[in-house]
Amino acid sequence: MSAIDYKKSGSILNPLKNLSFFARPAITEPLEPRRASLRYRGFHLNDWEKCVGCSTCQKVCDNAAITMVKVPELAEDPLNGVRNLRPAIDYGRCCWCALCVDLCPTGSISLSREYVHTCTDDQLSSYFMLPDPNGMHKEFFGEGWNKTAENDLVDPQRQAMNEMAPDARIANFDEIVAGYDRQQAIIEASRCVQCGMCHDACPTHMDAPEYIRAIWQDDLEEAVRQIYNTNPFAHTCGRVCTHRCETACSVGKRGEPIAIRWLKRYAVDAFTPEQIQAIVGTGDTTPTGRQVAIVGSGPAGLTAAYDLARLGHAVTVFEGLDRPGGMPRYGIPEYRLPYDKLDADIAVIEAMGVEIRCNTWIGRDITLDQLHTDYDAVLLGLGLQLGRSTRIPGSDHGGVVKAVDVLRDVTAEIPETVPASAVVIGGGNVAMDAARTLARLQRQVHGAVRVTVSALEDFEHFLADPEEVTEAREEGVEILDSRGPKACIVEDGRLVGLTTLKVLSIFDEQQRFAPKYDDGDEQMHSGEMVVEAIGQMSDTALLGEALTERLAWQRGRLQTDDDGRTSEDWLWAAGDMVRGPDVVHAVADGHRAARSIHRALAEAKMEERAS
Amino acid sequence: MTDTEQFPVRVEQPDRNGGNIFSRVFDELTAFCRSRSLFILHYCTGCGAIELPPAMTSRFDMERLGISPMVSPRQADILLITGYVSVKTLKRVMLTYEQMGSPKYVIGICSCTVNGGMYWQSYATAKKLNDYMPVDLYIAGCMPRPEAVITGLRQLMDKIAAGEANGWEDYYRRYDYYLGHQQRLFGETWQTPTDVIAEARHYGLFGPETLGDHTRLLEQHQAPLEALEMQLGLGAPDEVKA
Amino acid sequence: MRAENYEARNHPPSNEFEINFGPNHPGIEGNYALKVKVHGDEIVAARADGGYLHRGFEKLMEQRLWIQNIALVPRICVPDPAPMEVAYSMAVEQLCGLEVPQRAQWLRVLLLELSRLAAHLFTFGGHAATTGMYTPMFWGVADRDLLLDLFEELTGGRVYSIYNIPGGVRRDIPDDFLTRLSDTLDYIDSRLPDYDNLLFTNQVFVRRARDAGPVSQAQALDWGVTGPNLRATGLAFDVRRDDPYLVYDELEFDIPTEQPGDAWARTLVRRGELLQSIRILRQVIDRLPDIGGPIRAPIPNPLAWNVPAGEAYVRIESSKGELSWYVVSDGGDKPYRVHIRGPSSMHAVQVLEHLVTGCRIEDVAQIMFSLDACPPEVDR
Amino acid sequence: MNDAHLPVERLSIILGEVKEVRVTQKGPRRTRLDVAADALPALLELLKGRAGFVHLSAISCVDWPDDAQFELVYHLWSYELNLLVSAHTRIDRDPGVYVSVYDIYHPAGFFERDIHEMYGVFFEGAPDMEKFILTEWDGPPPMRKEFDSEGWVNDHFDWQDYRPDWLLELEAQGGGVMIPPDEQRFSRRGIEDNDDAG
Repeated sequence: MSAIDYKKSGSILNPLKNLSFFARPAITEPLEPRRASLRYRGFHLNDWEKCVGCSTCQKVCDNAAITMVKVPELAEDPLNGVRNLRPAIDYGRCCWCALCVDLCPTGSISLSREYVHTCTDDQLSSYFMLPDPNGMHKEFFGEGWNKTAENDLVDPQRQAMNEMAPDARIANFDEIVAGYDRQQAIIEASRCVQCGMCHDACPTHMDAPEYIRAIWQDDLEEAVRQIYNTNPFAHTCGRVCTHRCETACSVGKRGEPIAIRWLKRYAVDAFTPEQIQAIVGTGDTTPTGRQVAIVGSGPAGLTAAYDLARLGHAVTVFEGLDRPGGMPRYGIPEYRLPYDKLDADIAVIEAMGVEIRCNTWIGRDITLDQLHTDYDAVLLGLGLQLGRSTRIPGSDHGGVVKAVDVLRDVTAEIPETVPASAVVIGGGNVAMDAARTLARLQRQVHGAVRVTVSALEDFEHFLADPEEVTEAREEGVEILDSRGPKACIVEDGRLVGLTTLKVLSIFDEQQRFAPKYDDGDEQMHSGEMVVEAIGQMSDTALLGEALTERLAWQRGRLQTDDDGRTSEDWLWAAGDMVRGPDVVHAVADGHRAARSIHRALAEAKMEERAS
Repeated sequence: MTDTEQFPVRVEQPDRNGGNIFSRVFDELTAFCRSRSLFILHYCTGCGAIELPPAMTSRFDMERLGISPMVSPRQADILLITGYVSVKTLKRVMLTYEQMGSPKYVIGICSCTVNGGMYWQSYATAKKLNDYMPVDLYIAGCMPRPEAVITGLRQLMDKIAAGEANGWEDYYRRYDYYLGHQQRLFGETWQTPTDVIAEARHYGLFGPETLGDHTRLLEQHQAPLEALEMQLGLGAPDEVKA
Repeated sequence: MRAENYEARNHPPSNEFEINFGPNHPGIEGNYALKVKVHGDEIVAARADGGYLHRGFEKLMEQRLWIQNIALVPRICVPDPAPMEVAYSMAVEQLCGLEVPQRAQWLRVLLLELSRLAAHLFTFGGHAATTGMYTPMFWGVADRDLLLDLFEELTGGRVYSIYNIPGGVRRDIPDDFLTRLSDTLDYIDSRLPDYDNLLFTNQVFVRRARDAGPVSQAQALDWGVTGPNLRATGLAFDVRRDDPYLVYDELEFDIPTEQPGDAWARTLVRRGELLQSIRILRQVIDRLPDIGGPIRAPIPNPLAWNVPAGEAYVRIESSKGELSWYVVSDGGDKPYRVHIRGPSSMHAVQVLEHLVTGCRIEDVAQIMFSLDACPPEVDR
Repeated sequence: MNDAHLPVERLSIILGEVKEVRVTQKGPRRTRLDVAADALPALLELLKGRAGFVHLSAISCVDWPDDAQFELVYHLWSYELNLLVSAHTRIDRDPGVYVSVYDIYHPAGFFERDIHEMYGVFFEGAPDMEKFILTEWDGPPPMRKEFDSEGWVNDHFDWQDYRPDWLLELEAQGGGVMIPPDEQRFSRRGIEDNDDAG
């Protein structure tokens, strides 16, 4: 095996053969430090433009070497998931493993090729360093270990959601999205880095990191408990929320954000309303003897009802229509939000002791003054149930309808003739809802879809969610962008369609709404029905003229203070009528109003006791 | 027997600001010469020691700076704490440090000597070296490369030449502080064979903080010392033979 | 100085002395101590004293996430850190049922063999230095440094590569790395005659090392001696061949053995292994470009990673011998129990105590180095 | 070494002679045996004598405080069969006494000594139960689950209080340390929960 027989050929003179080394050049390196290799793990660099302060590096640091430091000069933007925190590294702990680099969701941290730092005892504070793009000693040695596709430990792919194929869903109102199964949900939940950006961005500040963690640990009861801390419309929000959380999600900075909405849905779908009620309890059930009237059983009204009931107040909700639920029931199509899921939310709320009186119109069956007299506080949660009109020529024809009315009639099962062709004006989600609802009805009645959507905006600035557009197209809806409505064409008293013009610009130089059209590019879209989906407003007739006069208004919206209290001390308002259309904003508003009402009632009680 | 008069160790403290020109020139010459001939104590206290052989040998060759390893603490100038020190090692390091002749310099390399490093959760390692002895220079890294070690040593040489590396004086001046931390870790009966207080007097470094509660505790527990752990439990190896 | 400490001690009325050999001693490998009783120059009893490098790794690992431990594990054995990383990663992969991509396995072999090469060069040097010959040490360390340059280029760290993570490796090889590796191997190959002249055929060394600390094969088996030290007693056993892991079963290499198990034979085995490692690395250089695919199996988000409950016992041939890791998971995000069996925990304690007893004091250091006992591995 | 059977089969023949041992095949070269504490030494003797398991690779101890037990795992390797057998047994945590297998396997001396100082398990008949690593440690056996290393550390050591200039500047602007490292440690989650419960 050995080339030399060492035992025999050994000699005491052998080392002398190496005397030739005296003639060889020395291998000694110069005293100045060499350049480190291209992927060397030296001192940290942090690109402050990219860094969002999510503190994931801090969580993965095995030596607790990272402190998050607030840098006031940096901008904070919770809606886009940016904090003004930046990591500071303690080189008395760091081991240069570069896990912070591998796990950074934004890819802002990297390690440099700089490796020399010395200090005396009284300069020891220099071991605590706030990395910036310049390097530890303000001298850039080059980037060493950085984020590449190879060492990236952040999983950019979310779990695919099972959805019904277009031809399976087009002829019915079944829910399109199947929801996650257990394994998908756990994997999806495991992607979360628990930065809490979602919590900051959410209007109602849901404890998303906590319930995602609980879902990952397969502890769904805990997840439901965390969800109901801030949101009693869990089934609804789990389906139709505008998920600002996902916009802010730090994993979404480079990849797909965590499917927070689907995870919420997965957690609450695992339980019946009775089970949920058992999990969340009924709060403090000692009656306070106070009575609160809430007008409107939408998310804002019922959220406030839920909170107030859990605080021991007697809550009565007045709803004009047949069923409670408000806009989520009458404005959102069933294929996005099945009614039984909304019923589940309402059942949990009712189980807290909330009384809901349907078919009770304020102003018809009972007056607002009556409520003012009978109750200690009144909350208006009216919603935006009136559609706005384009007021173009021909729009007063009977065949021109509002999208909200179409949707409400479908929910209320009011029989109506389904037009064989229809044109929808508008490019928002309501327009998509109306178009897709009509498409389904057309498929059921006529067997073919002929719906055209004409939107003002171009596709780059489209208002509706991209997935809505995609799905609508899959279902046979034709979507045209940059088309401004000119006139509804009526021939022989019969509506035959809509003419539109090419949009040149929507806003003027002052960013005011003033669309400009190209008169040479006119198109005619034939339709027996024209649906206007260009915005909604609130039906405030019930307030009466005197009260309307006393209250403050801005652009048709009721003005309240931050907590939803109007200038009348007995009257609060919440939800879409104050904030504009969004379920989760309405929920947040409901919480705020409930807190304010509770505080006011408690103060009133104190005053009573004092007097 | 702690009558220190029998040990002729008194050195005159150089007055850096005053004195006549000859003594100043002499002091500077001493400092220069001192910085050009440094011996590092050959004691691998932790994992950073693995980068010392490269630093000593041909490739990075610290001997060109006049620095080379020394086996005995008595002749060594630099105590290089190469990373974490376990509590058990720290006792030996303290013994060694006190036995080194002044002036002596301590270099803490790696993260662990500063704030616990990787082993900050470990029950077995000491966290902040400067609690137990004055440290003249830190070199960052886990572990620092030989180049960084050599850069650090060059800086130490500059400091010595400039008369700034005086951490060792602090040990005498604030002995009570360092002893307190040692006692906190090793127990209040902790003793070393070196009479630091007497040495402090002799170096003219005895200050108001040399004595304190902890040195009182030291005297209280003073007993004829046994050197550390000299008992052999010789059961097992005999059986090995059999 | 307290005068009483320097008075003559009351030693037994004989010429037997108890002395501390270490921890601060140039002849000891690392920070370790032997307490020996000498009779003249002869050691009559010895007792190992460890714990100077104890950091409580097994406890620390129980307190850290699975991913966080990859930074911790290479620290367990400083001169030869790569096997620790690989063994830990393999254990986690076993627990999770992760399939490691082929390319990652080859890259791991590359890393392991480079590390073995570096460790052996270091040990030669150490062994030579303990016999009073410093040139091989200077050369060995300098040549090892060329390998460290390769480590730095491949992994971003000179010594602690932190290159493996459960599922694979963190980075692929940089451009032209294999060429530079090949050049370095050629250089080390060309240095072997120099080492032979200086060390292996140098009668000064041969005479010192022969018959120092002999272990017979029966004793070796009895004492749990593994690795090169076992092969120096004539038993051709190597975990890489007999309990294969990674892609070692696809590689051709011999298992060098020697007789009769003394310090000389042990060092010769290491020289043989050096050649075999170079041979393996050359095969890796040939084959690696043809092996495509990913370098890492996808792993969950490390912050939310529960490893299924179970246990794994992983054995690896490190440069010092059989390294094994016993990892228990209770299904949590941290290891429940990690037990590291470093080869040196046998060599540096019972075997060393046994071998130095009866030898002369000047041989203690070379016996320890020839066993390649690595104290941090014992103390953990 | 002429082997009529596959190694695993040969092992199973031997194990067939031992009562009350549960055999689990964990891999081509890994076999797990579960055996009662009193039967273990005899099993090891048999494995060493009849199946060539001469190499004791390691003895691992696992603490299961919830079951009030220690699990001892003896990892044996056979140079003949190229097979690893892990013999598991459980002993009561209190008093934590077991018999030494030093007579059968000499490497056990080190492992038993290690387990003794790390877990406080006493091995009767072991030649040497003195401390080796923790000679100067007077706390509880540190590897036991109830020993909180981090708590001990915080009781015994101080941490650096860094005051770098940039931090002072940020504090003057109203910024500064927002999340100290300890607050967000994932590895600490479970432990804090327990503290709350207790």
